[in-house]
Amino acid sequence: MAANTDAEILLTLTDVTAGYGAGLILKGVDLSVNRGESVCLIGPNGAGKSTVLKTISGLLRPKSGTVVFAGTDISAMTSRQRLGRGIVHVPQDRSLFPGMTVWENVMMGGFILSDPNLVRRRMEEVADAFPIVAKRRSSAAGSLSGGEQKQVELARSLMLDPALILLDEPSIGLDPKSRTSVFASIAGLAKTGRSVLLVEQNARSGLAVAHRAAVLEAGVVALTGSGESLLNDPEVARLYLGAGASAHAPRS
Amino acid sequence: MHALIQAIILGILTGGVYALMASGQTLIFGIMKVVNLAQGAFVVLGAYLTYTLFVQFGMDPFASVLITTPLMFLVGVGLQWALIRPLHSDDVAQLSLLVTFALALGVEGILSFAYSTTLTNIQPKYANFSWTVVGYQVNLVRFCAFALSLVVLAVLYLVLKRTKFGRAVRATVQNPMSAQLLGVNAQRVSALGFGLGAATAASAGSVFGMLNAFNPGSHYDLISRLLTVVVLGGLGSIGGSVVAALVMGVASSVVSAMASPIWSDFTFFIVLLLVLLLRPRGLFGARTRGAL
Amino acid sequence: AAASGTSSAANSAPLKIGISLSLTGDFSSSGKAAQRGYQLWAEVANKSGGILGRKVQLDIVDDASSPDQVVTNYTNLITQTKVDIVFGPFSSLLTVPASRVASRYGYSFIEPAGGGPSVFDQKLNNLFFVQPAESTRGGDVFANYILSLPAGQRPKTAAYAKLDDPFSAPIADNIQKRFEAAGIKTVYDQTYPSETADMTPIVAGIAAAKPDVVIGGTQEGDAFAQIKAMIQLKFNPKWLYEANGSNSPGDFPAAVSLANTAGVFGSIDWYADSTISGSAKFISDYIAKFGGDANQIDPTSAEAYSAGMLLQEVAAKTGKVDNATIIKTLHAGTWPTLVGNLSWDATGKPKGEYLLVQWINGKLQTVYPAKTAQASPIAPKPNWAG
Amino acid sequence: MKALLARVGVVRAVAFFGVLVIVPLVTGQIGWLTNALIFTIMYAALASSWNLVGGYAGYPSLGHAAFFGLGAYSMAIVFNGSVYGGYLPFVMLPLVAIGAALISLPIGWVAMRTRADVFAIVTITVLFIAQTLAFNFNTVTGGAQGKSVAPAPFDVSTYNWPFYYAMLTLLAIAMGISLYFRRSKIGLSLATVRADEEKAHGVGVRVTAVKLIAFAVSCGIVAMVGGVWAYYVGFVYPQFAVDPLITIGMVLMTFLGGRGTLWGPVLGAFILVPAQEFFAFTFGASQLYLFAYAAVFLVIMLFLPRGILPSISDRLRKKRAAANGILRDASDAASAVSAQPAAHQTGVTR
Amino acid sequence: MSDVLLSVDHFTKRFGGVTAVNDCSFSVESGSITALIGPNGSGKTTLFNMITGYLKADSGSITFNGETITRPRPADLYRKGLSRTFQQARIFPELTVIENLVVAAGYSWKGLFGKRVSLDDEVRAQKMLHEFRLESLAQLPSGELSYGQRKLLEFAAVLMSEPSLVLLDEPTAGVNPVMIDTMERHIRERNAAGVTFLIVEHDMQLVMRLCNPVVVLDQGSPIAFGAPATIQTDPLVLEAYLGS
Ligand SMILES: Nc1ncnc2c1ncn2[C@@H]1O[C@H](COP(=O)(O)OP(=O)(O)OP(=O)(O)O)[C@@H](O)[C@H]1O
Ligand SMILES: Nc1ncnc2c1ncn2[C@@H]1O[C@H](COP(=O)(O)OP(=O)(O)OP(=O)(O)O)[C@@H](O)[C@H]1O
Ligand SMILES: [Mg+2]
Ligand SMILES: [Mg+2]
Repeated sequence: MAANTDAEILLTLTDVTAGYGAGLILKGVDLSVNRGESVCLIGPNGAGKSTVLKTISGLLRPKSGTVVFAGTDISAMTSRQRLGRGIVHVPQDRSLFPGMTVWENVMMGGFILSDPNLVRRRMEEVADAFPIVAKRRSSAAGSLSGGEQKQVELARSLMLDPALILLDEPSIGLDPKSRTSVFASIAGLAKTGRSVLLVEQNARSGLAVAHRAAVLEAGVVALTGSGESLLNDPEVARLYLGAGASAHAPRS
Repeated sequence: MHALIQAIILGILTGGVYALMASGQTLIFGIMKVVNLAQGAFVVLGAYLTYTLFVQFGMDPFASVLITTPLMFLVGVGLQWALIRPLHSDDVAQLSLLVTFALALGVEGILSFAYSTTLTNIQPKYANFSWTVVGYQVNLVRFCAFALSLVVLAVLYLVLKRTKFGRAVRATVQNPMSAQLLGVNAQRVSALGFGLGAATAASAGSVFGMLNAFNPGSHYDLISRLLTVVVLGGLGSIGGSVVAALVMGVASSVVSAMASPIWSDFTFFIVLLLVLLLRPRGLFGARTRGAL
Repeated sequence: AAASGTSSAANSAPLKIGISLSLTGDFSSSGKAAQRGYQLWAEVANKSGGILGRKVQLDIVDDASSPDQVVTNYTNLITQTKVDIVFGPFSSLLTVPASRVASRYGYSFIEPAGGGPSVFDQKLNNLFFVQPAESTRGGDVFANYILSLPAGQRPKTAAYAKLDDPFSAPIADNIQKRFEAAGIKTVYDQTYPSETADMTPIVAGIAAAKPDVVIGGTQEGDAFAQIKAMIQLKFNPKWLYEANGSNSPGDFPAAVSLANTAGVFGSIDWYADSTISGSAKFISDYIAKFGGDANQIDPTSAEAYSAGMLLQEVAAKTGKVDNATIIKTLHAGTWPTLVGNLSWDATGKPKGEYLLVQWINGKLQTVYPAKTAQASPIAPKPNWAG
Repeated sequence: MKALLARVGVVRAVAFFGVLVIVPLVTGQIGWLTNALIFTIMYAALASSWNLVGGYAGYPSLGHAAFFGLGAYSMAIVFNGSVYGGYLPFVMLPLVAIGAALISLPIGWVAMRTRADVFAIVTITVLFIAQTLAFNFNTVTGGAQGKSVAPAPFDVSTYNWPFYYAMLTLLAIAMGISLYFRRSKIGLSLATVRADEEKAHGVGVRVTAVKLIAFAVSCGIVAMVGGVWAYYVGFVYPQFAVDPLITIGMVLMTFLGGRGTLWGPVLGAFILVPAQEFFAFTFGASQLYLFAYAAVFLVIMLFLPRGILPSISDRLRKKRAAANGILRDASDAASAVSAQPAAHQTGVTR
Repeated sequence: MSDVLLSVDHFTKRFGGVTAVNDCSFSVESGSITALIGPNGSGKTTLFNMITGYLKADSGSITFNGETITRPRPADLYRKGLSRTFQQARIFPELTVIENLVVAAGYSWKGLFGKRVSLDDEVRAQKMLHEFRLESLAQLPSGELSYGQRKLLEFAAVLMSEPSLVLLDEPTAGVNPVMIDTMERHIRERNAAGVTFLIVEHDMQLVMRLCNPVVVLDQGSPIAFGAPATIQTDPLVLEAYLGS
């Protein structure tokens, strides 16, 4: 099923079930991500995509099944331990600390780093990559516009130089220019050997940058394939990519 | 005129003491969103600890701050761990009201068991000493208390604004989920923050114990004042609560010296009411973008 | 469940006495002093064979200084525990609702600590206040003393600082009325609410008015606070009278230091050096039971003890301890107690007078009226020790 | 399913009030029991009324004791000399309620411009102002000397009954209104105010109107309770009639039982008041009473952290959901259909 | 199709040093589906907030339905027929999904004293929920919805009442493309029935096929106005927003 079989597998979810309280949202999810690969997860609203990411980053513990990262079963680990292993999660909801400045927010991204020099260096790198950070460094993060906040969130997530980055709809609220640059940097991440697990409703752009893609439907993985193959599959388009979009596709 | 200036001096000094007491409250209430109704009880507990050290070992009340502060810090950490931490739900702010009220009752109960409910007082030799400065009296203890409160507040401010721990505390409150995702151990941070709040009560306690007669029930009077100071200052703004404490100190003192003590608290409450109606966020509360 | 303690001396069941006291809350320190007085009395009474051969059994419950709880407690004591007799709680604020419950059930109400006007305004005939006079007349003896001075030696100006509660401010009010009638000018007059912890602004105001005499219509805590503020502001009047607080032989020096007590006046019904008969025995019994020294005994303990004495005297005189007999008997005659010989009018108001005391050489001494005085008053007041 | 639920509710209410109505008749002259119940029911009524504002609207008023005091003082002032046969004070209660509600309107209108923490402080300020006024308007209130209500001329053996039934009636009124709020759009509007007042304005909820309705009704009932209390205790002192502890009592009981629920405040009162009286009566002398009381509190909060009723119903709901394996996938049409009967089943087994 | 329903006149808003909206004026014609686009931070949301009265403008006013309003208030505007959604969906999390819709449907004074959820309310709300595939969630507290479900719920709620002008702030962000089609259909249906829309949106394909005219905002002021086709080739717009 993997696109390139000889690649090293970084993350595997095997028959994972999870939910909030007593009910089950994920009902046996199988998924894997290779090193240096970007995988895109699509599916209807409420399918459980964000829930999958939460079980990987440790916000939610699976009820059954295993999450294996770089050969170790991390299912029972805390978020902090997983973070220490290089898994960074950018959630879907706004996740900045609204009362802290943009600069402090980015600094919090390197919270688990103990070397202040390293933190400083990374912050400069990040500020270069995301101009908004430098431009609004001492504004309260909560005062930024929706799209600006999203950019700062993405900037913050790069502070740790993660091995696996979980992006939950990074394009929400971004204007076309920023969107293009964010998708470009996602592609760039994978090129530099880092893995990306991406959830996107903006499925066409998401699938375009992904090596591989999976469709999540009602808490199970209904379909997997290369990003390109799913993009061109008319059935997938009808069910998940929307008729309107395809009908008018030529105009874009 | 003389009386007025004397009243203002007194008000400022008293305000300093309230600022000291309120600083921990500000930290816990404004920054950690825990309405700590036990802060008054912590102050009284601090006063009793100082009292014991003074009576049993003859230790100077200001010096004993060095012992009581770490002690109260541990008490705070322990209590947070045992009582606040389990309240892991959306409205900690409201539920903590209950738990800390029970805590206050419990502390009161233990204190009245361990000590008597008679009013006590810490009386070092210099308790009533005062300098005469161009005809005005400046009391030593109040003055030291004022200085101490400035020091404690400055330390607290720097800890919160400039250290990694301070950022972690603020982050945890503003968005616990993302703090967790960034590797902040929310439980530990909250426990330490609560401990810090309790620790400030230790220094406040020894000062309070020298200035006022107290018994285990004294915390009731304290808490309503502390809350008003914290709110008037603007939730979570340490600088704001200092100003608010001074406003309260001076307003009460001037009104009671120049008009009537009966109306002193009354005036203060009216001022509070007006400020809040004009500026619902308090004197220094920041206006945030919120959900817009 | 009306008055159940029927007459017979043959009845050998214990004599149950129910009392609600403020063991916690605002009034708790005095509440506990009263508790010690009651307990001591019961023990002494039982050692001498109880009352009419019946062992005295106290049922003391806590009302947490709350009126709801005091109503509940007396209702419970009378209708559930079915005590034979009830004694009063601490403070007029609680005595009023409590005495109504007792009166409703026909119980006598001997009470050592509710002497405010509201208590007597109820005009209950089952009530007996075990102190020499209404609490609000506590300062009359100081006024008597000042006004007994030759006109040239009297103070010209006076300042009044009054705690706003039913038995503090009125003491000062009564003094003020007499002083003003005698031409002593009021230069400062303030009432302050009970939660006022910080007395310095008030004292600053007094100091600015430079009065000869300062009258504090106080309870204990605020009296100490007033005096500490005077020391801090270095203000020393010629005469200083505090309605409460300065009359406490133990707490007062502890709060302001012994050296600062010199010359402060107070008034009192009982204290360690009281010359009233029975007092010495009370002190030695008290120390034997609770330890400490004579100066630490709160007068409230003596008043509570006296409540018990009254009951014993009624029993001895009539051979009965039922409530109707108690009420009828106490209304007639004069009764010796630790706080003097007591007699009451129809509303339970005592008809006696307090003692004026002053701190002289580190001791509390009676200085007026002359017939009971141990020393003569010193004036002007020595300066603060600092 | 709804009908069934309603029926369970009716049975519960009838049983509860039935027992309380009968208690004095059966137990006869046992004064202590009716006395204890009077205070318990009083707090249940106070907590239920507080819940209308603090629970449903999410405005945690700490100033309600001011209205309790208002009711108490109106009784003491009007019936200072005589109670005219004993029943007139009860008859006058509706007037007290209307008066208090009218006075509460401007206060609520001003105070409710602030929210949450600040609102709590503003209202507690109102309370202290009320207390200061009670202390200082000597001519009307008697100041620190307090003011008495003339004693009621009732027979000793049934002395408590009128007070008891008056309190019970007030509780029934408070709960009735509470129930009505829950069932009507007023309750729905209040819930939006609690959740997001700004947004509520934007979807056309009559925010100010519903807030003021809730506040005025709540204050009116509290004032009536205060009136009965004053008559029962017989004496009104500023520090007891306008007492922050009364407010705290209402708040704690509501929180303990469960905010925004019908029975929560009542449950909270029926646990805390007897516990407090019991501990004070039993352990008071040993100083441990406060400690025991605090311990009860903490234990409940630690095990049922959202208040008793919400915690329990939440657990039940989750358990049932697990048992029935409810599917909740909006996306999957087939499972959505199958979810429907499952939901019905849960309703029936409720 | 030429009378102006809403006109924004000289709105300005500063936050400290940042000028979020700078002397901004434009108008929305009755019966149109107008788009408001612009780069992140260009002031679109701030403008919405000022129009609907959630934020006080430093200066400027709106004219709605011929009436000039200098200090708009959300409640008044709602009653005058203006509804909006928020960029970050704002629902009432403690209310159930269905109650969210019922509240948004609006009710009279008399209705205030009526049943919480009447049968009539229920029928209307269920129909709406069905369209957005939310019907199985009807009785859930809406706080338990996923991101996209919240967006859908808020969108559905705004359609429940009978507004004459609807302001949508990025309605499709986080919404599945299939559902976006449903949204689009609803907007068209409502529009055909006379409802005017003003939509902030970054999904250019949707804007291009749905909206006309388009207003482009940059740094708080309009830089272009016109039909989608012209906008798309406007060099200023390409430079500021679309990128080349
Ligand atoms: N905190 C929560 N409590 C209870 N249920 C929840 C919670 N969060 C999500 N759910 C439910 O879990 C299901 C899946 O949610 P999830 O957020 O994973 O969906 P998603 O696929 O990310 O959807 P979207 O595209 O809308 O973001 C939804 O049906 C939702 O109602
Ligand atoms: N309360 C505030 N305090 C400070 N600055 C603010 C505040 N609100 C908005 N701003 C600033 O105003 C500018 C415009 O913000 P606005 O939210 O209107 O942008 P937007 O056009 O909606 O952007 P997006 O497409 O990202 O949602 C931003 O730079 C933002 O940082
Ligand atoms: Mg999601
Ligand atoms: Mg925006």
